[in-house]
Amino acid sequence: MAQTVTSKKMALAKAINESLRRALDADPKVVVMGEDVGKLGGVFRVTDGLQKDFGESRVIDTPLAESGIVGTAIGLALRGYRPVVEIQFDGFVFPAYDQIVTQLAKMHARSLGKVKLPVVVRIPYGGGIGAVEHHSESPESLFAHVAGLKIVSPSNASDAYWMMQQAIQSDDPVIFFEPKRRYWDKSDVDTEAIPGPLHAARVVRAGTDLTLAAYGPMVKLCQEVADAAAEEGRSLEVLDLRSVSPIDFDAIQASVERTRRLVVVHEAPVFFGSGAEIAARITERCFYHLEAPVLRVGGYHAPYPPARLEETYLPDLDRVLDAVDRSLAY
Amino acid sequence: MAQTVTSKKMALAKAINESLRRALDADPKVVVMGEDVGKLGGVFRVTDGLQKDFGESRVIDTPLAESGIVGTAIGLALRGYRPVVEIQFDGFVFPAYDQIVTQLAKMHARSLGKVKLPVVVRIPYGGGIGAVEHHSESPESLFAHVAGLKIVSPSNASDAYWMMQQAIQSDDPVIFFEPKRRYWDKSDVDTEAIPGPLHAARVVRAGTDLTLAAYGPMVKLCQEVADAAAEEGRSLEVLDLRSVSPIDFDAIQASVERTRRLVVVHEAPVFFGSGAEIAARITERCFYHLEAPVLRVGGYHAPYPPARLEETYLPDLDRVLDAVDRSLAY
Amino acid sequence: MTVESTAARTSRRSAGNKAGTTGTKRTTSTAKKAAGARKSTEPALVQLLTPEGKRVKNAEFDPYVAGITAEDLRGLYRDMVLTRRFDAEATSLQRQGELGLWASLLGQEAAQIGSGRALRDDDYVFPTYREHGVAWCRGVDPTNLLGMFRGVNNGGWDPGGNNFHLYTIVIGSQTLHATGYAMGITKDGADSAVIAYFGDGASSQGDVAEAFTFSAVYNAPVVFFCQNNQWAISEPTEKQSRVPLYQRAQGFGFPGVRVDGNDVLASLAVTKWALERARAGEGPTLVEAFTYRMGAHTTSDDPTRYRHDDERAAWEAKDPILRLRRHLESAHHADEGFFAELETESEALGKRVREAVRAMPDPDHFAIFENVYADGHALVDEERAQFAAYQASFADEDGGE
Amino acid sequence: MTVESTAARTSRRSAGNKAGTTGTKRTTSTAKKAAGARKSTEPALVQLLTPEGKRVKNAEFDPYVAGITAEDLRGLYRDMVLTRRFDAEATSLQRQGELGLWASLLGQEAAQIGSGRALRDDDYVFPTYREHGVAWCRGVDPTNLLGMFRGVNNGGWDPGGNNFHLYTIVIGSQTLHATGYAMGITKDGADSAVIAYFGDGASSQGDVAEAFTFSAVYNAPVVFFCQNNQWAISEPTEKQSRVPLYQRAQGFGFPGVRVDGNDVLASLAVTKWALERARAGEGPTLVEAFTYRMGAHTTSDDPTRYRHDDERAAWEAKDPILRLRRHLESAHHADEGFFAELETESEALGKRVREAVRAMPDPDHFAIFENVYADGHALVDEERAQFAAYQASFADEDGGE
Ligand SMILES: Cc1ncc(C[n+]2csc(CCOP(=O)(O)OP(=O)(O)O)c2C)c(N)n1
Ligand SMILES: Cc1ncc(C[n+]2csc(CCOP(=O)(O)OP(=O)(O)O)c2C)c(N)n1
Ligand SMILES: [Mg+2]
Ligand SMILES: [Mg+2]
Repeated sequence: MAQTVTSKKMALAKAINESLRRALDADPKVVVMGEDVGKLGGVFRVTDGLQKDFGESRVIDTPLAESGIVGTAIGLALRGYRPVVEIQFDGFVFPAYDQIVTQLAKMHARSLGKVKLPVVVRIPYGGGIGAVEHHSESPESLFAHVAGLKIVSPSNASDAYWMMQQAIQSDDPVIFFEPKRRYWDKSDVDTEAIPGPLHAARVVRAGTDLTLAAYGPMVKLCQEVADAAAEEGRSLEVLDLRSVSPIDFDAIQASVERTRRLVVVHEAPVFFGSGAEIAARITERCFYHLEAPVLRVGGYHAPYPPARLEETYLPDLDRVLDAVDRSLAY
Repeated sequence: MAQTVTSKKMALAKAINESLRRALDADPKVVVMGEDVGKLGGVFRVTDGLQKDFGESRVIDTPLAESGIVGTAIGLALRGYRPVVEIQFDGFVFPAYDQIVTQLAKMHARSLGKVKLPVVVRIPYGGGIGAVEHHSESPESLFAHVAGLKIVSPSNASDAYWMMQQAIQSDDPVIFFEPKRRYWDKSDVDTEAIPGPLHAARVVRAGTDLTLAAYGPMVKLCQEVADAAAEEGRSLEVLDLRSVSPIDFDAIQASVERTRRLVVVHEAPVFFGSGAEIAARITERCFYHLEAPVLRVGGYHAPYPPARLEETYLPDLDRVLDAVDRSLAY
Repeated sequence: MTVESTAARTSRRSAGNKAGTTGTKRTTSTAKKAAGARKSTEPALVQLLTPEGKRVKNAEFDPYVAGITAEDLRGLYRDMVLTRRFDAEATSLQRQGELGLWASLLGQEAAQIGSGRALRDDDYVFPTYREHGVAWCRGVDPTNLLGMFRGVNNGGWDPGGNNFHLYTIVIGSQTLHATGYAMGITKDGADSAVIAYFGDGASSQGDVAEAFTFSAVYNAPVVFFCQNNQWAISEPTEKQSRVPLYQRAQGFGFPGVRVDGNDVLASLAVTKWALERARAGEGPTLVEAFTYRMGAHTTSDDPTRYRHDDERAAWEAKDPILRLRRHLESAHHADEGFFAELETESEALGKRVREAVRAMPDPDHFAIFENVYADGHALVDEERAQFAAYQASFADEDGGE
Repeated sequence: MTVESTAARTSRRSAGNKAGTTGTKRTTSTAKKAAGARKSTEPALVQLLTPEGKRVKNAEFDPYVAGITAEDLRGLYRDMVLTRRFDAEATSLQRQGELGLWASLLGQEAAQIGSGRALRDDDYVFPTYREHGVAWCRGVDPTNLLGMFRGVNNGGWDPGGNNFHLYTIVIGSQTLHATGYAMGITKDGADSAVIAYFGDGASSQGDVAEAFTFSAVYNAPVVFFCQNNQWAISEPTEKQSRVPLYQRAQGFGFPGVRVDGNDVLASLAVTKWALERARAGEGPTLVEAFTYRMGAHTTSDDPTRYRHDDERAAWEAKDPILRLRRHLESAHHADEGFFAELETESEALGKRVREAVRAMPDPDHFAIFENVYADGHALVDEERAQFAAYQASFADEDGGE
């Protein structure tokens, strides 16, 4: 189908900005809050211009206290608001961890469904931008283990736009992990499209020999891997999981039943990472289909290293290809 | 070998108490701190009598602020102390999560090894005691994903005694998960023994048909399962993992290479739980040995339920046997 | 339940506030002076009723109870007595094994009923786990409070029903929710207020300080009501602060007041003052209600390990209920009939609570999977289905035998 | 590096304190009065040198710089100039791509050198990420500070070497470490003290409040040194507090003082006062150094988006270095030779830093696996071995071709 006129090329960060703008426009109960989200427009400019257009009461610069930000967002949600909270960087979400895990995640169950907390927690995450300590982490596993939270991560501008719309509309708390190294990557966004389900994976490239599953920043890498592998005559399927809680196991299973091999790629450390959960469950579901164990490519069991070592630490073309080779060697 | 005279039967809680006493006695740098650990001796009496004997400067009742407790323990460690911190219940560790994850875990690496933080964080954990919300959780996965921490959990009094000795002697931060429902279980403790390595698993019952792997409170359950299975003519091997970071994969692998089947049992939710990591890695290591996928028995993806539902939520004899049956049916 | 708090029986208004607006005309400057007055190092304790039941004058706070009638006073008395009765019943239900745990409010009735009756219907309450008296004032069915202590739910009443949030066990957390809720009130342009309860122990939590910061910066209409009952389980207040807790507020830029928390009238007056500051756009206030936890921390606790009986005895002389009774009697505001009737009502309440708890059904197994999410979650669905199949396998087995 | 701070060149003692003990005889009551004096709502700013370089009397704090000599003053001046030079070099190295990021201290030299020179060798410093001037006073090799900004390590100097802890990026965290360290000093019976730096923005973090609570309860010898540089990235201080920050301390039971953070003499005096309180067993103190972040938050920041140039211009008139220079000149404490020599030294420092940074090697790949644990960890060993094999496979490939 030809591209409609409603489609525009934009950077991922800009897509989120537009999506927030649309949500603020559509629903007076939506508020954006966080450190430096106002005049500055956030350190990544994701909230650029929003305070100017919607005022200080809708786009709120908060004191520098992450527990306070999430805790007051919960209170605002109890009053009927739909707060979209920005955590400035992945490594600074931990002061808010208690409020997220013991309050935000559990309030709906605790109240037997009487209280809904439609709070979105935006977290720019991941490495590859040459930053200092605490600015490059991928803590999604630390939230996925916690029931009551939904966790998503877009890999491109269009998903960023639409998944943000859906996250804000969700009556559940959503942790929205934004792949900060892809903030400046541009792609088409159709602002009139009808988006698919928020938690459904998508086959971004069909293939027959092996499935690569990834989300957020690693999807692009996996596409590059598939390109490289194609040159060697190997047909890799690339799945963009899009959601880490829930995980679309049906889609992975369907793919693996065809390709019989699976490599999961994420920036987060492998140990207790999402690859572990995917490997365990897919092995259970596809025990007789798998020709090789599910392999995982991710961070090492080490603190995220200083910038000059991050290329070594992060999954890259070679490391993923190596895993592909190892899988195919079974 | 006959039991030596140095061996005494004691409850698991008492064994920790004795171990702390020994450490306080042996090293003036050891301090015990937490909420109500002084006069009261802790809500589980694990620190009973210690303040009386070692004074308020060694056994410290702290303000009610978990981040403060761990944060000041870090400072004390920087000054040369070896703090043993008590978090009153599993669900209350989260206010300290930031200090644990961003400071305690990373200081050694950050300083390129110049700073050591020999801090032990004791957390009574797990359910089965009919408690109210936040008092029955098993958050070990949320720490295992974080490099820089070591995580152990004893299943019996003797291990509790010796693993606490070793945890205090360790120059790394150790999160010491105490199986609170087993606090009152008695077994022999030989206070003159020479303990094995802190992070080594132990075969607590040899078997040939399937391996059950567990730690902390679930070891006893697995032994009961093995008993029950034995009556049906099935020989189950039970592994007490003892350590969740690192995990003794060599021991699991050795066992699975013999039994060809593995079921992992823990109270924590299955999703992103330790079972996932074990399943993923053991499947990779033992791909051609496994006759069945690694199965996991644990909590559901739901907040820990109110007490009257915890028997349904927690792994029990029937649920583990069901998993054993399913595994053997492959 | 047919039991009703006095507020519920009397058309839901603040006690001592006939028109529902008395005192709103109070000038800002007076209020500020009242706050400023608490700066001396010797804590000034606001007291309107002495332990002997004598009404003492207080220029700052008398106006807030100026409209109070004998009927109001009897209502406050009734609420305290019924709350204490309910609390005692819960303690005994715990001993009988009907509850897994109980956190008694014994001794804190005046702080809770006084502050609870200061509220308007459209105000919102964020309690800890011990505010049974406040819940009573809000018209929350007392049986509802027992669900979590029995272990059948983790709260489960509808917070929106009575503007009374669920009990929060993680200490201090709710002060931030209260602040956020209050920020929402400001955004809505409403003139209601929020009250957040917390304990002396909780005052040390970072969350409480952050709540102070946010509420001050956004000038949120919230009253922080700290019941300093002298103990945080086994730790005396000296383990939390070396100065009186009400002074904490000043450094965040809002006033703090210490009130006699065993004096229901003073608790009412000071809370009304603070609430009116909030409504008038003057932002947050910290009220420290100086009171005493007469019982154990919870039924699991053994206070003999860490405190002396003398202390309790000294506080018994300041009992909140006794004190108001003395006042009612000496002022001839209540006759024997009133007390006798209340005694009967009290027993009836106990009986009804007892029966309701015993009749409280265990939750269905499948409740584990309910309400984890509002919009559903594939994994929960999968686990629910697996559990159902697992459960059914027993039925099959049983049927097959 | 051969560069040395003035303290290092002059046998490591506090500036203005010949015997290393001046002022310790100060009575507690005077100290308390000094603290008590800051209670008025108009913030009292302690200033000893006006922006014009005029020395003004201050009865409370003059004694703390009573022994100061012309040489000391020149030393303070030298430290400020060299720190600023170092800072400028780092900024320019960032522009040249040698550093990934730089957090400039421009404008905050007086607060840092003043407080840094107040310390004794056995005192311990917990900095944020901006205390390059304090590091300088402690004798930390400036090149060491650049490692984390270049991206070759996350700190990496030995904190024990100069009693100067690693930079802490998670704001506020280090105030608790400082408090714990200070608690350890008390346990050791030592009379040294701890100083914890943090920013106006960080003052909102719960951790800082908990540090206040712990230090007050345990009466820990710690000075909380808040550099209020008016901005937390794009947020002005009003977003953190509606009252001056130094007032925060009072509610926790210890004194707070606001000092002119662009006045090195006042910063020195007030910090010495606070440190001596700590040594004398009087517990914690909060010092708010009122100063200004002249540059961007970091080299990644663009302050034109949120603040006006006028503001900066106004603060330029209060420049800490200019001010002391005027004083030195008018008091004839320094001649042209001194300034000229310093200029040369300054350029040499810049050159040496530049060369050292450019020569700084990238870390070895295997550094990722080093120091994760002190006692080793099986998984790290496994991953290191796998990585080594993986690396070797490239060598094999290359070799095989
Ligand atoms: C974050 C957290 N830490 C620890 C606990 C365990 N705990 C429950 S109540 C309590 C004491 C609270 O004392 P206080 O705030 O004075 O309230 P009180 O019980 O006296 O009403 C403690 C330590 C908790 N509930 N939450
Ligand atoms: C917990 C945490 N949240 C957010 C950040 C991101 N951040 C880095 S510096 C900064 C501003 C700090 O301002 P202030 O405390 O005033 O110190 P200054 O930078 O002005 O010296 C922020 C928000 C952080 N480092 N840590
Ligand atoms: Mg208390
Ligand atoms: Mg600042």
